[in-house]
Amino acid sequence: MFFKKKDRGIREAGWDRTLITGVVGMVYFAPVFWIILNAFKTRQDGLATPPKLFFTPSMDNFFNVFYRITDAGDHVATGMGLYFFNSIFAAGAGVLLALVIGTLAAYGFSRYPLRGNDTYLFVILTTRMLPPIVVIIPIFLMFRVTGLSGSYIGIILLYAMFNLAFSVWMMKSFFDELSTDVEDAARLDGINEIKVFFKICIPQLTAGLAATAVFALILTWNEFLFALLLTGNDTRTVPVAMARAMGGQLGVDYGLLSAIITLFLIPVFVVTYMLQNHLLRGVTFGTVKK
Amino acid sequence: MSNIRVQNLTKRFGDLTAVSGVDLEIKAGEVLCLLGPSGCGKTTTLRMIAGLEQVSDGDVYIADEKMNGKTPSQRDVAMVFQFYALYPTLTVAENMAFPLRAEKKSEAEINSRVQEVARALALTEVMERLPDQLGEGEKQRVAVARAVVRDPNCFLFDEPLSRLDVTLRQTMRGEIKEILNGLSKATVIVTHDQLEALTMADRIAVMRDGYIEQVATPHDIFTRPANLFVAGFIGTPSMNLLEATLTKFQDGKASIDLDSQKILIDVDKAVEGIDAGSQVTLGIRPRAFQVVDAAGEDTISATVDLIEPMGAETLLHMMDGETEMRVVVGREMKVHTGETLHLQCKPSQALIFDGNGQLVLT
Amino acid sequence: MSTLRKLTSTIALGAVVGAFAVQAPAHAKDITIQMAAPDWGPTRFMQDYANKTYKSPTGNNVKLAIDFIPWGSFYDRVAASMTSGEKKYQLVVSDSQWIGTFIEGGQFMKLNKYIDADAELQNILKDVHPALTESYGTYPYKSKNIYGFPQMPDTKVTFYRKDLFCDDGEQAAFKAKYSKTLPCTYEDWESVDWDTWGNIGEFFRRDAGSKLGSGTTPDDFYGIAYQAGKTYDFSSGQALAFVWQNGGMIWDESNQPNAQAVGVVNSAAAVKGIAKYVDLLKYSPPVAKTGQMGIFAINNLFSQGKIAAIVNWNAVSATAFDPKSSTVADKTAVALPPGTMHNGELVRWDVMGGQPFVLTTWNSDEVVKESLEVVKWWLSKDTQLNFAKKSGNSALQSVMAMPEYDGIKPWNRAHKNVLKWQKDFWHVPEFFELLTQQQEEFDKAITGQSSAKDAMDSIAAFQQELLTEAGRIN
Amino acid sequence: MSNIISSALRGQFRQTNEVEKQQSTTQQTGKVQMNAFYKWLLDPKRRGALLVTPAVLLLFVMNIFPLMWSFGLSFFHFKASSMKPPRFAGFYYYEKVLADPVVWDRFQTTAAIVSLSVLTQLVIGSALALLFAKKFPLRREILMMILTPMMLSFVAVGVFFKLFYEPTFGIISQAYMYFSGETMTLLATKWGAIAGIVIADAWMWSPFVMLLVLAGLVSVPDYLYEAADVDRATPWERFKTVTFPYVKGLLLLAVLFRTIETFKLFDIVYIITAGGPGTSTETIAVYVYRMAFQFFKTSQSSALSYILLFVVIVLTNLYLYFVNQRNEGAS
Repeated sequence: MFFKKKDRGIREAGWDRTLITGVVGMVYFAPVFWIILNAFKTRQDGLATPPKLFFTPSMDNFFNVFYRITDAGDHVATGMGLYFFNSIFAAGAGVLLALVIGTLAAYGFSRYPLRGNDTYLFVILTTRMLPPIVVIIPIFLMFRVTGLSGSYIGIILLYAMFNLAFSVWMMKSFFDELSTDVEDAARLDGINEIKVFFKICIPQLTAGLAATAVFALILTWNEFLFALLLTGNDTRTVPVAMARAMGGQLGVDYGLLSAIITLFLIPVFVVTYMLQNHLLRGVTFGTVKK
Repeated sequence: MSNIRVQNLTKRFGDLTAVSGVDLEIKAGEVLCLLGPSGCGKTTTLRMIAGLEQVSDGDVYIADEKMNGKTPSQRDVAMVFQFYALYPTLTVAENMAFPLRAEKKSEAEINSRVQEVARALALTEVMERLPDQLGEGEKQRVAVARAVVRDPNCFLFDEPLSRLDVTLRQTMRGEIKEILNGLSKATVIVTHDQLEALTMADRIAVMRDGYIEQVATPHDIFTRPANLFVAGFIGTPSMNLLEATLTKFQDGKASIDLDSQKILIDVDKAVEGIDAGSQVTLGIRPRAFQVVDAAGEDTISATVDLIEPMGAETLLHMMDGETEMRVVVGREMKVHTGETLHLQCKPSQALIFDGNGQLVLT
Repeated sequence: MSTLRKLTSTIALGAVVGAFAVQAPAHAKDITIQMAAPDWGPTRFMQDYANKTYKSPTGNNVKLAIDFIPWGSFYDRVAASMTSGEKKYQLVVSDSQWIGTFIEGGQFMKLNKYIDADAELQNILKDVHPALTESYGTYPYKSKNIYGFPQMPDTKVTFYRKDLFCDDGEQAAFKAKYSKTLPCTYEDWESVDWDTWGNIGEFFRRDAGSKLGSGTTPDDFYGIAYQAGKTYDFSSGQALAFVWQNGGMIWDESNQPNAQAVGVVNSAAAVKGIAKYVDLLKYSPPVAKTGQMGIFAINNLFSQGKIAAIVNWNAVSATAFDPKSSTVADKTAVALPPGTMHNGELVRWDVMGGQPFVLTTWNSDEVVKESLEVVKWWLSKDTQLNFAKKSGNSALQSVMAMPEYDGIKPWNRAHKNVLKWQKDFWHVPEFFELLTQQQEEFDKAITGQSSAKDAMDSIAAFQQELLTEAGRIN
Repeated sequence: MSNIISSALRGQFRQTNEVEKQQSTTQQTGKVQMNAFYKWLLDPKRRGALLVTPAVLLLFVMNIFPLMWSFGLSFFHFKASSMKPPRFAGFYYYEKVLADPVVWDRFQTTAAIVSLSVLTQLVIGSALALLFAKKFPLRREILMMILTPMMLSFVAVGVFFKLFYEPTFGIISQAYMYFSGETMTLLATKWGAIAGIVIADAWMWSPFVMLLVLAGLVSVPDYLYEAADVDRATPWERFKTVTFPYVKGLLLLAVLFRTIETFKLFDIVYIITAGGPGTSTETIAVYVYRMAFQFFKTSQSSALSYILLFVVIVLTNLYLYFVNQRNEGAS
């Protein structure tokens, strides 16, 4: 009934497996490694032929992420620090909101099926099927009318919507796997419905919530189009600001772009690493039938 | 008064009627077992009493209070689930304390209470473990402990022992029975295991297809099953039910035509009311036979077909023409397959069911 | 719909009023002119220099606030702002070809009546190079309706490796092979036509390890490149020069609705020009075969020393002189781009680059007035000279005529001299459809999927149908 | 033992209990109207709807409303760039889109890219999952190396893969040159360009498939493998009868999600090939973008989008139907 590590099929393999996967992993990671390496290269080193693995690392690109040198030679902040904060805040809050609303809905869909439950679920899924460009103009217009344009709340609501379908689907499958007996037991033990949800269901779903959060975060972290059109100067996110490294006189400033990508990778990488165990357990727990 | 009463309890799922017009009354201190094959509606009945299912029809009274429309928590009942339904994220101690916390008892009160019950159920060693880290027997005891730690109106058990192995089951059966004895609460136990029902219940309600077939004490259920279903369902090996024709009734003895034999047998006086020549079913438990040396008018002759030693006793599968019979004899008796035995029914152990399958009884 | 519209416009109006709210009833008002601009040197200069020097002559406290949008997403952001009726900006930097869309959409403002009423503005416009005003500000193209002013003028010029072109050995070898002079000085380049350009391409094609100039080349080395990429206008920007120089024409929007596409666009001269354009790509680095040799690709190749000469936008290839990004910063020189001998004259018709900036329609008279003051400040001699000294090109003939001008930037002399040859392509709202299809067809020709003739026939047919449907061709 | 239990459980708590019960009844005198409303709202019959409401509200405001808006526009003559009011057009734009050979061409290109990319992701994702389905030292760390591509932005992946494919500077091209001695111009041909897109997209999203498949793999109970070993099953039989049934559901889910997402593939295509060479890699998403945002054919792009949505919904349902059929047939 309940997921138990010990009787599932993870068997031990030794260092030989480490070797094989290590090689595969390095090949797979190579493009990312190249990007990170590029962040420490000057433009000449970055475009050198044959490619340079060994070079004198330069921190200029990282400096340029945060500072711009004017014609007069002054250092002016690019606001990238704020954009990093914006990204973390908008994506974090959006994911959190989607998780809260999505989990409630998933609980509803799982425990109190409505007439035509599957249809509703499918409709929710279809919201992710349309190219976003189609809805961008009405949303843009709506944001302007409501004054949400350029505000944190607007982009957060949008990201919440963005992740809702995914959260509902994933969390519903987690709820479907949970034993309803435990909830019934709690009801009989005399606690109310709200507590059943928060004290009984949620603690059992931490793995599922973590997995959903990581997936949603990964899908939101790099969102570009909505952020481009709906954030203002003060609420701009990194993927939008990242475009600074593309175009302009150099075309793509590979070094600067790499530096931004590298820095921008760190938060989501750390979160994923921390929640990695949940990620796997969560997915398993949620979707595999006994 | 901590009693339970249900009237005309009915549950429909769409077109399917899972429970039809069940009437039951369980007095304080009484243990009622709902017994029946899987899918007979016994668990649904239990869940309606608990308030976990809405009733389609009928009323539920707990402690003489009408409970229709009340939430489970308002009904103040304790329930032990088939899969225990322990809170997987809480330790044993926290699991036990949970219902008390819900009642907003003081910490000191909760602690002493939990300790008391834990000691009683021999759980003190495992108080800090999570349910995942417990053996089946321990989980079961925790589930019981969580139910008895509070002081509810009544207790409900859903297949409480089904997940335990045989030895553990025997022990727990005794323990639960003792606990319940001490509590003077109305208790309903759902089970498909007749042994469980027979040993633990004050009364047994046998269910089939949503209907109650019979409600009676274990003794009565066993000795006087109300109909063919109950007769066949209760008892291991199950009762021999032989198709027969009643030819005559005189002096408390009935003359009965079996397939190829005639037999004169002690039966209930009420058989008098049945017309001679009627089709009836003769019910004799496998242990109600004794083997005699010679055929007589009160014996049935049958050939040993298969011998199953069961330890203290031996089960014989015997054939009388096309009719199969089960007979239990003492271990010491030596028989061979193919041997013909003469079976005499012990006094007043034969039951007659009428053409409608109902027990004929005064 | 209409209610909502009213509502939105009311709110927008409220926002505008709020933004320019009167601080005190006295004479000095706080006014902010919001400008949408791509994020790069020429616009950064505008902001920095405005912060330093701009003071409105009206006495109002006017601030120029530029919203810097990365180039990569500039169009999308501006398009969304314009089409949604955001009404956020008073000034917008725009590619010259986008203006028709937003003029017909009602977002960009016609300026003639303001110019007519303002002698100072008229004087400035007289000083602005006429090719710039024509390309940047007129709609329909070459009409008398003025909509915009130059923000960053740009032209294509030749960037070449003087260490190679002036190498004695190479000079001698080139002379021996083609009986022509390998152009070394600016003056040498004045007589280079596309055939010679092809010779250069063939001549400097060297395999890795071969001798090159005074040393050897470690990698494959190529002679020539110009833009030939599918993205945006990264082939039209060069290919149309070949059409014009060979006597071909594009659909003439100044002669609506009589001008035709079929028979004009795919005229023999135009096909000949495109065939030449495609043919010369054989001397370019292998990326040319993929249809991805855009303006940044050739710039990278040149800056990293993989190529002897390129024709490219001076605003982009200026980075070739920056030692931070270029390995050939001290070896690069600039000259005129090659031309075509046409009727005994070397013609250099080419596509105008750069961007104008325009005024929007939703502003009060006062804001319009202040916006025009900003324009005057921007096009003043002082600003333009400083602009030319930093990261931009001046639009004023008077600045370009200053004796010091040619020495300010390596490309100034060439830039100044090719300005008069610059033309623009369509300003009509169908621009993007015309461009996209043309780029697709050029790309097919570049990657060998079709011939120049087929490409031009397809382009002509498409334009004829599209423009007829739009009512621009009878 | 029984005595202890009984005496313990008969306990002295009863009194307190009854006191509390009385209190709870006295508390029920409150604002009757509010209580009635709460009662109505919190009726178990409405609980499902109540729980779903916030999600539906958010979806409605942020998604359904704009969808309806653009759906409505597809029946009107309207250009987003112009300030003219819309005029009713009926099904004009749907007819126009369906009669457009360009649309058909773009659909074929999209189908090719989607099927190739999803297939590649499936193969690579499953292979990676098989490798990681056991415990071994440094598993967590090596797994992170595989997961990282998912965390990059489409734009970053597009820009750098374009650079990797660039014949002169690209590391892939240079490696090819090093081994074969020939110049690599991957993007010069239709199928080369499609391969370039598929490689980048599959590289980025195979980890997603891997995660789902891996989740299935680690959920196979050990005793099934043991039973298969006892029955002397070949590795293939073992995979077919033991492993695959556990992975199947998740694999199908992965196919569903990836297909839906790949249909929208835009940035990678737009950056790496810009739809070229010629129109070889112009996907439907790129076409919709051009139509909506560059040509400002608002109505037509909306109509096309809804036809696209319809196609995806039909495909998804066919797929789900097909999967269910198979499942029923199997069991």
